[in-house]
Amino acid sequence: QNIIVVAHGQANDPFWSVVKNGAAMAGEHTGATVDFRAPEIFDMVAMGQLIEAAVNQQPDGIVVSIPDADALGPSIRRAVEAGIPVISMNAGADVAAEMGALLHVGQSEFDAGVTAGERLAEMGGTKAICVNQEVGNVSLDQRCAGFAEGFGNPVQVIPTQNDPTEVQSRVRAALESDPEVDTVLGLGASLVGEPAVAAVEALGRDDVLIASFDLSAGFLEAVSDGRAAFAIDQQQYLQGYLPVVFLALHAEYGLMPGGDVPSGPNLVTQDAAGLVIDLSAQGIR
Amino acid sequence: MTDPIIHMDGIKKHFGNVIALNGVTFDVRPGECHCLLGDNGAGKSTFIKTMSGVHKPTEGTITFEGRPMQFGSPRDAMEAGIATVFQDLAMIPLMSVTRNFFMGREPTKGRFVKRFDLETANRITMEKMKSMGINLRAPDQAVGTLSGGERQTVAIARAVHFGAKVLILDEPTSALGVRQTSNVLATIARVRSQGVGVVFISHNVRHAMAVGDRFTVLNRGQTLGTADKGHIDAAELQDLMAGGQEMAKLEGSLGGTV
Amino acid sequence: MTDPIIHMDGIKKHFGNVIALNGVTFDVRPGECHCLLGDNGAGKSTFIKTMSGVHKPTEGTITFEGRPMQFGSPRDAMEAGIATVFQDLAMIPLMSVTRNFFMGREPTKGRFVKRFDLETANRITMEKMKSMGINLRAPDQAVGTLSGGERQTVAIARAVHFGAKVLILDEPTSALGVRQTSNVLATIARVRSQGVGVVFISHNVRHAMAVGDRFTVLNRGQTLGTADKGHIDAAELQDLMAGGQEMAKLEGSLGGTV
Amino acid sequence: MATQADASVDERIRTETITTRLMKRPELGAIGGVILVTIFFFFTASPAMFTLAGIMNFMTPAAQLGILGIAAALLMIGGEFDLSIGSMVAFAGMIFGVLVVNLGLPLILAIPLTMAFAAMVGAVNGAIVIRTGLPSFIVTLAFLFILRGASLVGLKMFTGGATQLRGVRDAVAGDWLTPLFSGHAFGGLFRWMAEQGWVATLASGTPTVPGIPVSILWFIAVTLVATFVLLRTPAGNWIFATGGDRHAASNSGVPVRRVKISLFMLTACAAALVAIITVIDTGSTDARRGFMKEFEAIIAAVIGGCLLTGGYGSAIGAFFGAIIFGMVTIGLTYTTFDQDWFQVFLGGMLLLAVVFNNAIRKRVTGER
Amino acid sequence: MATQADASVDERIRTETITTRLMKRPELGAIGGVILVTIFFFFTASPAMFTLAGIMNFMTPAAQLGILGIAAALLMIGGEFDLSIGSMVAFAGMIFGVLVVNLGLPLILAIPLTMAFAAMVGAVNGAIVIRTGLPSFIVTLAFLFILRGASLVGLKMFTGGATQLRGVRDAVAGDWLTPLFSGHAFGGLFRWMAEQGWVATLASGTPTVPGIPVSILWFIAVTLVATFVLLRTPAGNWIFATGGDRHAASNSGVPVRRVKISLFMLTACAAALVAIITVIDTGSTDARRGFMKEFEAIIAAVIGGCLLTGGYGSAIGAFFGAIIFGMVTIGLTYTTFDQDWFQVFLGGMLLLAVVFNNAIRKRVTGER
Ligand SMILES: Nc1ncnc2c1ncn2[C@@H]1O[C@H](COP(=O)(O)OP(=O)(O)OP(=O)(O)O)[C@@H](O)[C@H]1O
Ligand SMILES: Nc1ncnc2c1ncn2[C@@H]1O[C@H](COP(=O)(O)OP(=O)(O)OP(=O)(O)O)[C@@H](O)[C@H]1O
Ligand SMILES: [Mg+2]
Ligand SMILES: [Mg+2]
Repeated sequence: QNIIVVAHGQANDPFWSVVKNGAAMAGEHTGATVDFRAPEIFDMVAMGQLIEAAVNQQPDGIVVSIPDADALGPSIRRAVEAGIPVISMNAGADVAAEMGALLHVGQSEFDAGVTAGERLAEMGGTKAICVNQEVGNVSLDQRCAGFAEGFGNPVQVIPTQNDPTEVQSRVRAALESDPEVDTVLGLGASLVGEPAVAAVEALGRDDVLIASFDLSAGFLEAVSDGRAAFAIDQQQYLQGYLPVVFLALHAEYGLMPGGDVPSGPNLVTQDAAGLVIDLSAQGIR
Repeated sequence: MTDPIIHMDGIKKHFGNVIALNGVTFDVRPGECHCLLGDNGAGKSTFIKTMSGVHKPTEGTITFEGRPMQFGSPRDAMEAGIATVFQDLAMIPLMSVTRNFFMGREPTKGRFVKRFDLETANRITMEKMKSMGINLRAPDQAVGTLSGGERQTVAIARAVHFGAKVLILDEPTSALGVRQTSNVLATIARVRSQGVGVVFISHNVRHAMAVGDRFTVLNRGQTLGTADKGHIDAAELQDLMAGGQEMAKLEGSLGGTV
Repeated sequence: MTDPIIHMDGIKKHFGNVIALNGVTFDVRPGECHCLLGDNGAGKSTFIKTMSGVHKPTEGTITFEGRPMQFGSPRDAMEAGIATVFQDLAMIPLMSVTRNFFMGREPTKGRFVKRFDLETANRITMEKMKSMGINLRAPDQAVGTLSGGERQTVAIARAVHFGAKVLILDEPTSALGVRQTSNVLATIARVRSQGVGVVFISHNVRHAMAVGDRFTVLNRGQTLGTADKGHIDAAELQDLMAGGQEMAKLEGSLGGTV
Repeated sequence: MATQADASVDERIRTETITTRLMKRPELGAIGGVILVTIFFFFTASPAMFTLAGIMNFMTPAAQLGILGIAAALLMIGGEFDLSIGSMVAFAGMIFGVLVVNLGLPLILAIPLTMAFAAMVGAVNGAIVIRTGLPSFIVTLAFLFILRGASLVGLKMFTGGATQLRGVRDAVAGDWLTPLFSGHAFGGLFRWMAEQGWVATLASGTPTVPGIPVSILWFIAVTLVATFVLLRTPAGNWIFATGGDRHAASNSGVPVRRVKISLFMLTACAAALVAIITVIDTGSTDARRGFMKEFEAIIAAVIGGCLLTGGYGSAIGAFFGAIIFGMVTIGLTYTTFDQDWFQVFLGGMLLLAVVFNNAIRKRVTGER
Repeated sequence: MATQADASVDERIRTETITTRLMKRPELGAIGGVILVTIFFFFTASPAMFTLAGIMNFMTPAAQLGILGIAAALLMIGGEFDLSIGSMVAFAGMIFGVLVVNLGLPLILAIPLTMAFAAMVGAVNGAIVIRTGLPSFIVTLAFLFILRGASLVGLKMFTGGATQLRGVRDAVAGDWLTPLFSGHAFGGLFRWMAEQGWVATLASGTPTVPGIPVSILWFIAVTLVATFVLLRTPAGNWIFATGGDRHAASNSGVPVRRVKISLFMLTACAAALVAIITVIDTGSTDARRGFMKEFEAIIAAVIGGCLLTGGYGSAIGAFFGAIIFGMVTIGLTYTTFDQDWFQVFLGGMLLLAVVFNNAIRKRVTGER
């Protein structure tokens, strides 16, 4: 069988490379050919076109993420119209069914943000910054928005670029200019979480709570050492693996689970962190 | 004597700390060829650039046809009827001969949409170049691939074609062959007889004497004075042009005038 | 008669569909000034560019000091001892006079780290320019802000300074004042007497006659022939240079030779 | 003694074939690249790529990029850059979205207003470049940031906190101008062709290609107009002259300032046009729209033979440049190469395409 | 009759003050921008920004950008661009990481090997540009994609599937060369100053600033060397000449090809240096390192007064350009402005800084 995955995150994004690894592993396990496609930057127009390109190839199934239902709707409906089974993953839980997707595997970014916010507020956070390395990327914006809601206390979004040195300097600047900030949430573990830990260490503050979305080995180490609070894991490997398996089974036997599969959220805290470091270093978590 | 078309009075021009012109007065009358002479670096090109709207004078006044005038851009000067051959020719190397020839004043055709009439333009270009003694291979050859003299001829032909009232020529014959030079000198004589005022800059005393009616000599940014034709001979003029400094010992074989 | 330093045989050069040179033979002997003359677009500049390594000939052979030679780049030619003043001067407008003067052959000082010896360079530049009749304001003025003649003088002074065996001058006097022109002609006479072979391109018959030992005339990419000094007079030469075509009616007042 | 030249037969010119003459035009240089890329995908990609649906599929992004690329080409020929067009796509999209969704204006008002906004920003860009004499690279770079930031702030303001504005499709649904900017043209024709069996149909019976996407028609129209302006009007001559040497052009009487400001306004309007087309098409806009499009536009123009130094290039070149870029980016998804290798291939194909263009042109024109 | 000129007192020159002479230098133009930006933040930012710790904080990213910016400036003066340096940071980082972590090489071998790899890629870039005569913009753009893709593929290969390679810090911990490329210099001096109470200390008693980050020292060293080379060596003269007019330079005997290829190798090595410093500092490398750094480097060079057309600019200018860019990006975090406005401010401040530079220089030199 031939299954095409169209995602909105790039293959070199640490988060999405795990999704891709999951999809590839599913392909190995089921014997299906899996093609992973993504636009080179967060671009809904380009992503719509990639879905159309996938439809043209008449695969046995398409897996998509739906960060913008308006923009991707027509292309997904075309896939459904063409009789191709579609499963959505990661983003778009709320709209998947109405677009004609068979089911959704994933977790709402917003809800994950809420969970993180609630947890950090519980741990005593009173004022937070949410470090966003790609402002305007809707899924990242939703993480911050959910966090702000769950946290309940003031949250400032700090936009940065894709450079760990710069992130470290900006986190440090934010902490220095407003000493009341005691909570840092990063939207990516290697790009934001690790430099944030370094910045806090350089400032010599041990009262700052640091949490981050996604996993990276370095950040997990910090969590297990107690230098960071926790990492939010969507178990995105599943978001790549399960839809492919489902579609392969669907193509072969017509099987399909009866409802959406929530893949997370799963908070990785100090006690669990040590166990996942190695898996993270292999691109599985 | 007729009134001057353009009269420049006490023109000064500074570039940062460099003083290029330090009070120059000059005028052109219709139907005369006024030669502007002087040593290298005397300020001739700077002066005529002020006249044709490229530079704004630091000090001094310009009177055009009796009214004080400030040219905001070379286009203003062109519209007033002044056409110039600059020493650097003001050509775009990558563009074709025709496109350079008509740059800024393209002939158009078409009723609603004004199209660039390339056929007419090509024809005129080939004709004018031929009348100056250059047989172009094709009007769409890039100017950058022309020989030095061919390029200079394009600039001259263009200025003559558009020079309505004043024609300024900054060392127009410097790169020209003998045939082309005599064509240019003949052209100057012709347009002058049509009532156009010509400003002619040259380092060749013989060329200046051949077509000039008046001679103004610049030296180190200042006027040394103006002489009418017949009141000065070639040797005197040459002496003035050299800025009064002695010349290398080769004159004998050159017969007095270089 | 001494052997030629450089001998070019049957040189052809095509640019795409344009035939610029169609078989030109030419040589230069030490201590002579060989004038290359011809109409605009005859191919003189293209020819000397082939000689100085800028263009590779489409056909033809170059013999340098008796050995066949293919210059891969102008640098090769310079290292062999050929210095050239190109018609477009090959100057960088944004760079200072000194930096242009020594471009590609900077004097250095310092034992371990070879530094560009700017003091020496400035001094030499000012001196050489002065000896050509130009008083520069400062050696660090940008070449782009020099007057046309000043700029040409920089190029000539540079070539003379570095011209070890052959000195090629493509219309070196075109933008020069009378004083500077006679300086350049005197300089040519001087280097020639030191045994350097000079190739001199000019449209001015009088300049050519003043310094030339032999005269080769090009026309439309081909040689019309070579004449020795004394075997040809100015009027004949001028006729050849015009490519045999008739000239505009102004000659009378120019006294035969333009 | 001298061979007297005849004007019609000049012995200093070798005869050349028509192909040679054609290949010399900068417009046609980029065709070589298109052919090479086509051949490459012909052998490596799924045959679906060269079905009608496949072609429309890669032509749509090429068209959107191409509209920007042609405007960028004109500006580059005129000697300047505009790095703010990508952000302008987001900004104009935001303005347009707010006008139709929040203010409920009909397209006949919303489109001219959006264009006017864009043109104004373009004029400001141009005026700053001309007044200060700063390189346009740095001035428009500032606007790259400013407009991108303004889109974010504006979107958050008008949506109450989100970076995505939705609901445009509903808002313009009934408008009589909508078909001009979105959807497909010649739908009837394609349905008819599907009935005749000439065009493949989906399971539901509708043709796989419902028509020609209007963005492709806009793309072609923009190419034709730009080519006409460049080659056949005085304005075109002024653009070449301005970019070739602004001092020489100005000294020859070309109104250099006017030309440059108009070009900046033009690129901004091209960005607004792309914004309008994509916003209506996707029904939404977000703060990252058009990200990096400024560079892709310049890339398309450069592949198409424009010189970065100005004064040389063509609109048709940029047309093919955009098609090459679109074909390579979409085409790789039709192949079975691993996505990890995507960028390596993209880079390699671009390089191959331009080297090939160049080699062919040199061979044909006999340069060097 | 003519006034005989005396060489020392030329009546054609007005006297000018030392300030005027100084301000004319392109190096110093960018200082105006630094001052303006400093004043701006002095009034708007938290005082923490201008403590010693705050200065080190914004100087660190400025230094890493600056090393690239100066290399980019040299290349731009030489008339070319290198768009692949950002990707080269990722690629060289990957090579370096693999050498020290997977192969366990000591730094004395790993660093020269990494540099050699980078230089080789730079030479390939340069050779293609020179051989084909294509604009370097498009050639290095291809390498932007190729190297970025190759880093991803390589990282996945060597880590068994992840995009991040870690463990560098442990691998180089004991190496005697490590202090040259990571951490802080003059640690003893700062501790002593802290004991004297001259430098603020943390609660634990260690100084807030443990020393000068070595990247800043590298930054200064690179600036000094580049300035020396540009202004005081034959090579510098060749770079200016090559960028000013490559035909004129070549005709005057400058080895244009050699200059260009060396410059491409140099920028690649600068990228490798930044990669080594950041990889050792962060202890890891990933596939997105150096993203967009090529543009930031060009921005720094242009703010610092380099012309995109080549032949003009300075290393000190790029030095200040990088500092301006670093101050603005980090500085806004110290202010109380809503961070949504970040990009608007970034763009606005950049524009202000360069306009200010320019205005001052024009006023001083009396141009126009
Ligand atoms: N933009 C400028 N900046 C500084 N100095 C300048 C500038 N333009 C001209 N100069 C100086 O002003 C003086 C006059 O220059 P100009 O070009 O007018 O001389 P010219 O009389 O035309 O000489 P030539 O006969 O050599 O063409 C020269 O010494 C030149 O160096
Ligand atoms: N790169 C090129 N491409 C096409 N044609 C060229 C090129 N270079 C020169 N030509 C043509 O070759 C011919 C010879 O040019 P060249 O510059 O050698 O003439 P020249 O004898 O130096 O003339 P002048 O006295 O005007 O300087 C000219 O007709 C010119 O148009
Ligand atoms: Mg002059
Ligand atoms: Mg010539």
